[in-house]
Formats: sequence, structure tokens, C-alpha cells
Amino acid sequence: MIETIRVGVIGGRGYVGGELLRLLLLHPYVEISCVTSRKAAGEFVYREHPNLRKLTSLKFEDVNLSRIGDKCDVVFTAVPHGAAMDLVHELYEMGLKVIDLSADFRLKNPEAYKIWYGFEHKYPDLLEKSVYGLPELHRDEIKRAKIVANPGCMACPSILALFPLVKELDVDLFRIVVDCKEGSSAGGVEVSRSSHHPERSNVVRPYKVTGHRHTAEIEQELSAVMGKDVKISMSAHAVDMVRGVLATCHVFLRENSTIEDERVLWRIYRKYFSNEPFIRLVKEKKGIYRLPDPKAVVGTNFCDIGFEYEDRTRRIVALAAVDNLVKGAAGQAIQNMNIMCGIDETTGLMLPGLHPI
Amino acid sequence: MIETIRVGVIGGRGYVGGELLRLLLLHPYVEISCVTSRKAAGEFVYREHPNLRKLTSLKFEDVNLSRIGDKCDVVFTAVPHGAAMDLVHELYEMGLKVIDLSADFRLKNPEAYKIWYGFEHKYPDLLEKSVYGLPELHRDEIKRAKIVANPGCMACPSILALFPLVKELDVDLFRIVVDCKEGSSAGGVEVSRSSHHPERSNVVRPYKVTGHRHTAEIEQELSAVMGKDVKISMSAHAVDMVRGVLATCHVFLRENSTIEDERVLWRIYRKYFSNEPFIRLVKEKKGIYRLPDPKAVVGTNFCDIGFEYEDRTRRIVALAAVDNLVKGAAGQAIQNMNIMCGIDETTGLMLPGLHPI
Amino acid sequence: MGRQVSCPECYAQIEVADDVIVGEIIECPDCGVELEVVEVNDEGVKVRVAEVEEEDWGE
Repeated sequence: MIETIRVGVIGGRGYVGGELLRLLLLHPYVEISCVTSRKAAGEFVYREHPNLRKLTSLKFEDVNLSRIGDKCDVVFTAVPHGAAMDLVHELYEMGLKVIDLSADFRLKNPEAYKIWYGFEHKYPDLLEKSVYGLPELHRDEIKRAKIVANPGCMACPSILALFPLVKELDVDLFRIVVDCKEGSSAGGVEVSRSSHHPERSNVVRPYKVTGHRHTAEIEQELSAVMGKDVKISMSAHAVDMVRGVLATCHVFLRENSTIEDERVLWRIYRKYFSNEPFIRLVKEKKGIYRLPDPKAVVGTNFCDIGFEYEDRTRRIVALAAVDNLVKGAAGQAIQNMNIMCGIDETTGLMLPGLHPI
Repeated sequence: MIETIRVGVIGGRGYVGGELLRLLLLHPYVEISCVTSRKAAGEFVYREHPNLRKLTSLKFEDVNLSRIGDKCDVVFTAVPHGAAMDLVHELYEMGLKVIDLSADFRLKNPEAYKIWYGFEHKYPDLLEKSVYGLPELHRDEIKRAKIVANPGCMACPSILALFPLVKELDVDLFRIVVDCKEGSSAGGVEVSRSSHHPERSNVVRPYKVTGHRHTAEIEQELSAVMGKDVKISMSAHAVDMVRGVLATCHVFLRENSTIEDERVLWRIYRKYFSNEPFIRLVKEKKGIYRLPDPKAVVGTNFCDIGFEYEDRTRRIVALAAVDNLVKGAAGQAIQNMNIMCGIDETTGLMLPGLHPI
Repeated sequence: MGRQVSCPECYAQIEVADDVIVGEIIECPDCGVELEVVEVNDEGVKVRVAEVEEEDWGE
């Protein structure tokens, strides 16, 4: 008999918070003990998340750590970067399992927070204790972890598309281009002129073409996999889509190295992903979904990965698509929770998306 | 007094044909003598192009070269690749000025047609006579040209974003990545499962990530500008937009070369584009349109160009946005016609787009 | 003919009205940066980039 896991969600009003609630309601062994929101305290959750009407009578509460301490075993923190730091520290001190969806515990090197996030990390010692929450790379560590730092929504697909290549092939580690296209839900629930529908529809808007923060964690994870330095050249664009990320990775073979053809790439990706429950290799000869497309993963915890090789330019194009709110955030967090609590990793997450959408 | 230019449009049913008609109706010195369509012969043009209702009573005709010979000075050929070849050859023999919107006369090297388009070119001698129809690079040759080959809709923004950089800076000519995002109108008027609305909306669909045909003309034009070989690593994606292309170009400085900061790039782009009527440099510190976005150029002949420099990766990101049907096709063709007929290049083309759209 | 000043951000040559005064804010037409006039004398006009709070505009 599997014991019920008592779960708390801090920051339930945002899109990630809402997605956590949706998935946790589907989870057979979870009881949502509390969900907090400063702005919406006292409201039914379905006021903010209409998809949950009639599925829950939960209400938002104010953050009260002692109450959370008594009622919860696991806590998800879905609050902005910087705000999560103290919260996670306190929950950790109270002996709770914490899954943080902000960036505050993703980077091992405290210096990196000054460079990429512009703040001094207050708990550098906790950075060693926290585990980067990508099960495909850190499953064993996550089992024993007290703090799991959930990956960024663009970092997750980029790392998954790239790490088999950099590990198995001799590629130019300073010429890796990651060109991302992302939906509007990644911008969060806060309103701005750029999220105003007449201005946000039909765009292909390059909003962060250099210095994107997720670069830091992609470089961290890939260097760890290879034990060598790597430089990621990342650019992000907003496109007309609500959910979804497509990372198009351009990787160049070094002068002397070569691959006969794409079967080599099949073998490499199978080696790492054939028994990964949430990775699907998508490289089709027929049909209209021949390579990964976020449309095919929206609402699911899948990461679709595809690839092509162009001998003329000695370039491998690796593509990865996720739903930024599911495998890019809430689904991944619950996958980590399952691992931390010793239950089957896929519990409550093996969901089909909608087609068409 | 400027003489009226008698114009013929062959292939008026498609989206490019329709856009030619829209713009030619706005042109003060043009008389549309005839517009042909095999499938829609006898119909009013507004049956296929509803935006032209009440603006013209023109009807589609069958292709009759002798009639076209008598009635036209300039002919636009907007028919698929391969079909244009004989047509352009005959119109040329009849002494007419021809602007071909297909790819059949873009490449100088006949061999390239076997590699990229899979057919043997029947008139290799004409390839020397035809001029690549990019005014910003070939204005003088276009003046004297009899055949102008209009650039591809993704090649145009890519070449314009890249040629100042490769000419002025020491960049790695074999690691240039061009990652394009394009609207559905580029797929043309023919219907397919992939253009079916429930399947085509909300996509970020990588449809040609290696071996894209426009690579050939981008490499041709950039090598001509530098007198050196260059290899372009191009990938194309379909996104949820009807009109528009964004080309995101990633260019790496070679080891020893450097630029202090982005002001160098301002100077380079101004050097080539400050007196170009249809190029706008877009690199803003404020507002929500800080870098090129097709949304800001839809319906116009503008190519918006922007750039950023990331010292950490020694990478220049150059971005260019066009409307694939205007500066990417019909507007460019009319700009070429103006030059060929010795009238002000901007005549009938200095149009504002719609905002919001 | 007004005087010109070079934008420190992008080297654009900006037309400045004859009656420009110290403290005035002028916007560079090319890159949109806001410039504060800090000195006006017969040799020319000096400007520096005015502080502007970085508007979060993207995802």
C-alpha cells in the first residue's frame, strides 16, 4: 500500500502553479494539503484556473510556514526568482522535501548568480545540497535529494537534445547554436504591453537573442556530462502559441571527425533514451509530423527529440519540443516528486495531449 | 511625362500573383494589360483575390504569348519552378523585359540546378544574362537587365542581414547558421494536409532543417560579395503566421578578430543601408518592438534589420524580417521593374503596413 | 541649421535645435536611447545617457 503524499504548493496563482494543481489532482497518491497565493488568498482555485472548476474546492491560503510544516511532506515552490531563496531555505530547515521551480538553486556556482541573475546568493552551501531536477541525467541523486531545482523550460529540451551528441561525438564545443521558439505562457501570468493580445498575436519576436539566463544551466549540465568546458550560443523568440517550446540545436562536427549517416544518430539517441518513459524519438519519413513540434506534446510530460545530418556543412540539427508548463515545469516537478518519494516515476503523468489543438 | 508601362502577369491566381496585382493597381504609371491563369481563365481576378473586389474588373486569361507580346512591355512570371524556364526564354526572345519570380534563373552555375532543384537547365547561356534581382546589391546591373531573377523569400532577408558582416568583419565563413521562421502563405495556394487549419495552427514545425534550396542563392551572393567560398547552415520552420519571414543569423568572429561593442555594427550597417529606401535598422532600447519582427513589416516592402553582439561567445546575431509576399516576392519584383524602366525605385511601394495586425 | 551631436550608444548624428538647454532630454531617432543634455556652448552640445529603468518587456 502506497502512503498518501501530503503536498503543498506555494505560488498557486501562476500558470505553473495552476499546472501543478491540474496534474496533482490526477495523481492517485497525492493529497493537496494546501496551496498558497498572496494575491488570491481566500479564493477558490478555480477562480484563477477555470479548467479546475468542479474538480476541486480547494482555496488559496496565505503562506504560513508552520501550518505547511505540519500538513505537508513535499512542497513545490512556484514563486519568482529571488523570492524562492529564503522560502526554500526555511522549508529545508524544517526537514521538508522541496521542489523549487525557480532558478534560485539550479546553478552550483554561487558566482553565476551574480553574473546571470544579478543577485548575491544567500545560501551558497545549499547549492551543493540541491540537485538539478532533470531525471534523465540525475535520477539517482534525485532519489536522495532534499532540494530539487527544477530546470528552466528552455534549458530542459536543449540539454536533452544535446547531451548525447556532445558525449558521443567530437563536436565543436564553442559553436553550438540553440535557437528557441516559445509560447506566451512562458511569460507568466503578469500582464504587460508586450503580452497585450493585439501586440502579441502573429509575432515572431526575438526577445532575448544574447545572454539568455538558461544558457548558464545548459552549460553547467553539458560540461558536467563531458568534464569539458562548453559555450552555448542561445537565442529566444516569442511566437504565436500559448504553450510550447521548440529548441533547434545546430552542432558542428570537428574537422577530422565524421559520421557516415543518420543511423549513427539513431544509435546514439536510442542508447540514452530507449528506456526513458518521457522521451519520444520523432524522425519520420511520412506524415505531417516528421520532426518534433510543440503542438504534438502540449499538455503532456513528453519531450519529443528529432535530428538530421547535413554532410555538406558537417552539421547536426537536433530538435526538441516540450510543453513549457509540463515537462518544462510542473510535469517535471511531479516526475521528480515521484522519484523522491520512491514511487513509479510515471505515476499520474502518462497523459495523452489533445489532437488537434 | 513618364510613359505608361504596359505590364503582364503570368500566373495571377497564386498568392504572389495576387500581391503583384494589388501593388500594380497602386502604381501610378502601370497599366495591367493582361493577367493569366490556366485554372481560372475567364474569371474576375477578385474571385481569387477578394481584397481586389471593386478595385479592378480585370479577368484572368489563358497564356497567349503573341497577344502578350503586342500588349506588354514588362512581364512578371509567377509560375512554379521548372515551368518558368521555357516561358522566360520565349518572352526574352520576343524582346520583352522579364521579371521571373521562380528560382529558374537565380543561380549562375547550371550544375547547381541539378544539385538543388533536380533538373537540367535548358538555357544555361541565359543564366549569364539574367541578373539576381536584389537591388541593394545589383542596382546597376538591374538597370540594364532583360531578365531579372527575383530572390527567394528567405534568401532575401538572409543575404541583406549577412553581406555587410561578411564583407567588413573577419568571421568564420563555414559556421554561419541561418534559422528561419516563416508564415503559411509561403507554401502557396495549393492545399495539402499540412496546410489544413486544425493541423497548421499553433505549430512550430521544422519542415526543412537541412538542404534548403535558398541556401544555394545565399551562398552564391555572399561569395560574390567577398570573392571567397562560404557555407550557409540553414534551417526553416513553419510558425503560426500567414505572412512574414524572420531570418535569425548566427555569425562567429574568427579567433583573432574582435569588435569592441555594438556601435561597430551600427557603423557597418549604416555604411551599406543608410540610403537604402526599403531597409530599416531596428535596434531599440525601449518599447515592445526592439528587434525586427515580421508583424511590423507585413504588407510593406520593408526589410527590417537588427543585431546584437555577445562577447562571451564572440557571436553576432543579425535578424532580418520581411513580408515573404512583398519584399520577399511581389514588392521586390516591382522595385526591380521601376529600376529597369528608369523611374524612381520607390514608386508605388512606399506603403505603411497595418498596426495592429 | 541646428547643431549635431553624436549618440554615445549608436553613433547616430542627431539634429539638435538651436535653442536646446542643459537638462533637456532628447531621444536618439535610431536606437531610442534617451540622452540628457549636460553642456551647451558655442563649440557644441554634450550629452550623456539618461537613466531609464529597464522595462521588462519579454517572456
